[in-house]
Amino acid sequence: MNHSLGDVVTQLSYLLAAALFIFSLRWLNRPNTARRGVIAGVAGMSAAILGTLLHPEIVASGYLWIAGAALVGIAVGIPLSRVPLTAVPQRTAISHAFGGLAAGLVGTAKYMLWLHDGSLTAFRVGVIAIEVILGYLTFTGSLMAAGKLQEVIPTRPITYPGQNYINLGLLGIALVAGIGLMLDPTRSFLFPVIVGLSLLFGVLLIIPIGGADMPTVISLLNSYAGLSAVAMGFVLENKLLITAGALDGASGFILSVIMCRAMNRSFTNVLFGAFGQVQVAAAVGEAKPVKSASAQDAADYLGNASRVVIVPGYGMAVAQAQHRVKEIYEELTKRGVDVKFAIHPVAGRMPGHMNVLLAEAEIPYGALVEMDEINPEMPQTDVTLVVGANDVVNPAARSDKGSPIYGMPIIDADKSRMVLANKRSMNPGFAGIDNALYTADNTLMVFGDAKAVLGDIANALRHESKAAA
Amino acid sequence: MNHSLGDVVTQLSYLLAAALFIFSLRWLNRPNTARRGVIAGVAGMSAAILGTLLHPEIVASGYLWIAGAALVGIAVGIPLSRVPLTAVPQRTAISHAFGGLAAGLVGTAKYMLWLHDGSLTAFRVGVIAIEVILGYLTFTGSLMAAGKLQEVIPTRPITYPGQNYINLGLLGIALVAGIGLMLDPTRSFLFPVIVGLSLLFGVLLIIPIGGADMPTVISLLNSYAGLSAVAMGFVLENKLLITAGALDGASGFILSVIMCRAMNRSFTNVLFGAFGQVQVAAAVGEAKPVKSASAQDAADYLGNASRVVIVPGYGMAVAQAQHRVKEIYEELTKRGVDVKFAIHPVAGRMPGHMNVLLAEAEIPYGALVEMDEINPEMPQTDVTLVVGANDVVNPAARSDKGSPIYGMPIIDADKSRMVLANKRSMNPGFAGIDNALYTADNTLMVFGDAKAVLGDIANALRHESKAAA
Amino acid sequence: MAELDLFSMLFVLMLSTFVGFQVIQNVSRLLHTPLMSLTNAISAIAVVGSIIITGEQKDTLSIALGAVAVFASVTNIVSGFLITDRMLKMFKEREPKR
Amino acid sequence: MAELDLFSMLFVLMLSTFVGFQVIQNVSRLLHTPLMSLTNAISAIAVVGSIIITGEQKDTLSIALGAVAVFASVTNIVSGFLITDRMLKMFKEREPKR
Ligand SMILES: NC(=O)c1ccc[n+]([C@@H]2O[C@H](COP(=O)([O-])OP(=O)(O)OC[C@H]3O[C@@H](n4cnc5c(N)ncnc54)[C@H](OP(=O)(O)O)[C@@H]3O)[C@@H](O)[C@H]2O)c1
Ligand SMILES: NC(=O)c1ccc[n+]([C@@H]2O[C@H](COP(=O)([O-])OP(=O)(O)OC[C@H]3O[C@@H](n4cnc5c(N)ncnc54)[C@H](OP(=O)(O)O)[C@@H]3O)[C@@H](O)[C@H]2O)c1
Repeated sequence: MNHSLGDVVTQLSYLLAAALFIFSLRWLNRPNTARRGVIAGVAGMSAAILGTLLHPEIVASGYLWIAGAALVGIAVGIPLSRVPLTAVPQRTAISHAFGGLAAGLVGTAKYMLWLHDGSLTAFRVGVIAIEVILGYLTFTGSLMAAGKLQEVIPTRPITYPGQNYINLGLLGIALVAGIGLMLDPTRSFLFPVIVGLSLLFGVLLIIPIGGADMPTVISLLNSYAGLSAVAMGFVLENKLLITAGALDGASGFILSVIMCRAMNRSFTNVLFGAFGQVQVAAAVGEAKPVKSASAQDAADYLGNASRVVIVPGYGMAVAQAQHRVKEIYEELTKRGVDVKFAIHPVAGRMPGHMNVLLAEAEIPYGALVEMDEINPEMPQTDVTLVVGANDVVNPAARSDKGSPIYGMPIIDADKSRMVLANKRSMNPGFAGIDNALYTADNTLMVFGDAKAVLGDIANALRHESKAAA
Repeated sequence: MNHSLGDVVTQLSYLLAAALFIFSLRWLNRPNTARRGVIAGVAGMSAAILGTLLHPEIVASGYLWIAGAALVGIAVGIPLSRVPLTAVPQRTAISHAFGGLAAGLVGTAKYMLWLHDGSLTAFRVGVIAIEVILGYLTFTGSLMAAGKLQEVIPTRPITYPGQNYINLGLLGIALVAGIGLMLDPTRSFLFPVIVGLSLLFGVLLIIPIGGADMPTVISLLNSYAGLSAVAMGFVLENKLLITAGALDGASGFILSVIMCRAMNRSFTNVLFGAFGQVQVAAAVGEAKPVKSASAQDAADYLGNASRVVIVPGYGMAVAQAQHRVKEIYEELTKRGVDVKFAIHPVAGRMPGHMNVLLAEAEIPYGALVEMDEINPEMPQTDVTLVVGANDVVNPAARSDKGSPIYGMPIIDADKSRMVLANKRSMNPGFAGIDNALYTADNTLMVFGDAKAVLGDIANALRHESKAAA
Repeated sequence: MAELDLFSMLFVLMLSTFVGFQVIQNVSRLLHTPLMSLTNAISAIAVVGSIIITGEQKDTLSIALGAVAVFASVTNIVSGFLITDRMLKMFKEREPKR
Repeated sequence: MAELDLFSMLFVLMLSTFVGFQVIQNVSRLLHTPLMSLTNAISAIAVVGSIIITGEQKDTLSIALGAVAVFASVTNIVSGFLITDRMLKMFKEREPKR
């Protein structure tokens, strides 16, 4: 089989695109080359799309349809890219859903087309089945995850006896149906069965998983989306799809592993552990007296300290308080106070969440210190300011064997000379458990919305320095 | 086209082999996983060979021939693996020659076979031409390099006017002949021309390069050998060959780049700079008085120092003196002297040469310090013991703009309080230039073969400590 | 042809997986959020399949499914790259201050 | 078929090159000498081609050339792996003392 010129160009554009995608991710390894990575990614995608549009089979009317669909996509995509950083996890989940959907639909269409012109082979059916199963379960699963993150669906895990067996059973049936279809591709009634079961499985897979585990689940779904792209590559015999899919799959897998490690949890525990059930139970702990302080007091303590560590958490993200944090950081550094930020690997709701927020507030990332480096310094720290962080500073993870987060490495805020903790109430964090840090003797609570409270602290500091001047 | 079962097994074995080769190199990144890497490599190679032997086209008598040739190969390979470590560069060069030869021969055979059954396409001729050119020039080039390293061929670069043009011209003709053959594969008279020119080019390529640059050249030939394997992969449509060849090519390329950097030289300078010509000229320098000392004196200086740095060089390798070095190291550490080894990236004759030798002598590699880390410590060093190192401690690299090694980063032995330099004479090192370090005021020469001299020093130290006890 | 190419595809898959793991492991923790959105955009390469299905205009069903797939993929491409760049801009500007 | 597979092969080459560079760059300086001999042995994979040429027994010339190629490759495989292991043994034993 000889290639037409157009075909050669297409193939070369795919080769180029694959290389550009790899460079794109390589350049992402350091902040100063990262944006070049985006450019490479865009270039690769453009090459791939242009190469595809050259495809001889595409007819004139086809271009209209493609253009139309693309325009709608652009119209939806732009607003989706403007979401606040706190909503990034939901956005990611939704785009996984779209990715899975696309894979599922293409697989479905391919099956139908090949069924009609009778060119279905066992191999083709097999890879289509894999593509469709992964695609559709990613679709519904990701939608569920997005719902739980947006809290439009109850975040609490919903469990019932034999749940895991039922889920695995469903998946099993889908696989069997797939095999049945491979043996005789014309048994077309099996195809809808596969589709339906996959969609259902995606939903049931997420139901028993608590909201706190959604980020991990998203990353896992990320790699499923990648794998479905790989499967599509096998269906369409397109190596670019295989490469891009594999890159995506690897990234999702690695990120979820990192998160599991940082939470000291196993995959199975995340997927089937129904983590977060304990919420009610745990919330009912005996009430130890809580000492609280005003923003003014907090400002005084901070102003007179020589070493301060700020521990940001999900609360800072919710309150969009990073800019107030910046103000405090500047006021204190002006006075020669040594201020560091302690970044826990799973602080917030996605990997690197805190880094993005603090970067947005233009805090130089030289000031951000990872958990392992900061912990040894905690005992020499005069004041630790906890901003909407909870689980990641919960001593129970070190001491209380019974706690669901036991063994998760934490930032040892409690070991510093004094702790100022800001949150709105004594409510638990995402893991849904009490935090002894807030009732510790060297802790003062500064209640209120992070943005407001930190704003007050920043102002108090500013006035003092004015007064001093 | 459907695959026979055997064919499927073959393909899978190739896939497995490729993966194993990658793991093999991955595991080589740390000493404690490195040997696993060798096992993976052997496993991969076995898988590939077994898979190939399943090939349906192989006839009974073929197996005999293969077995015979393999046995001879084993018979030659085992002794080749027993060479002393000093001869490793030559051995490497020879095996590149073998690799290139194999590629060239296979290409030749394929051309002949396809010529007869008339299945030559322009594409096939093209890739065969590339394979053959790279293969044969690697063959003769590597033999020349081995000869220069073994010093059976004059190591001095041999140059004549217009040399580079003539060489490139020859290569050009070979390429043109290749294109001519692509246009009409039956012009079989062109094939011997290509072969002949490639063989000749390999020789002429090395002639103008000085012995000191051979290691770099070897690594470059290493990547050529890899590329010829890649070309063979395109000829035989075998992806395993492409992968393995690319791995080899990358490694050769990276190592030669590292060497060039460490010598502050460019590729073009190495390939066409005729480095090392200056030998005679430079050797005739004015004679500044040389202070020399006995092994006994040396032992006293070392014994009374508190900080000692040992700088090993090619001389230690030639003299196989690493075990004596170990004895000195132990005697001194026994007395509480702090002893470090300064490892220059291009000390010796191949990358990592000194590391292997000192490892052989069971010196813990915690004691080996790289150039960049040790240099800041040199001024606080009481005694620097230079063992058969010359160019890598030649201050001219820092100061003398005229020197051929100017700009090459060196170990600042001359900055230490005192230098004890061991070599057999005042002869220059591989770069063929004088070394002001040996005539410096704070330097004492300890003449003689490294093994003998260091042995004496070790004994002297031993007796003293006995006396003390 | 499918079977013929199968092993090439397996080879590509194997190699891509190695590349993927090596490349991703080198991504700085600082950039894990942008990483998520970038891989997002890249995996929207499914657009290639969607375009062909839609473009062939074989039958109404495939056109409909294809068009939706194109829409979904393009959405991911656009939003993925834009949001990644938006986040990285923040880091980019920090670089000098570092 | 040659043309058909050409792009798969280019793809494999591209990916392998990436893998190669990433893997080799991570090899510790300490082990650069063993690295040279190990890649040596691996690139002797040319043995695959040599075996087929010899085994087909098409004509005297190809048999002769093939046999020599097999000999050359096997020599590299054997000596390459053996000498690498010999060198690494030395390092291996150092590990605990580190
Ligand atoms: N980052 C990841 O990749 C990732 C992945 C998986 C799971 N997780 C989980 O997410 C959690 C992250 O821990 P975290 O300490 O960062 O967050 P957290 O444990 O969820 O605690 C956040 C705290 O912020 C407070 N808060 C909420 N809104 C606030 C506002 N507007 N102003 C001030 N405070 C506010 C809440 O207390 P109030 O309601 O009293 O204000 C809450 O206790 C961990 O359990 C981790 O395992 C993270
Ligand atoms: N390592 C690499 O990868 C690599 C690659 C390319 C080039 N090179 C070149 O190789 C050179 C390496 O520098 P180097 O300082 O290690 O070696 P060197 O500059 O070649 O000097 C070695 C010295 O050892 C002495 N020597 C020889 N045999 C001896 C023996 N039996 N006992 C005592 N001393 C003996 C010689 O002096 P006497 O004859 O007076 O004894 C000679 O001056 C550099 O020029 C470098 O650029 C290395």
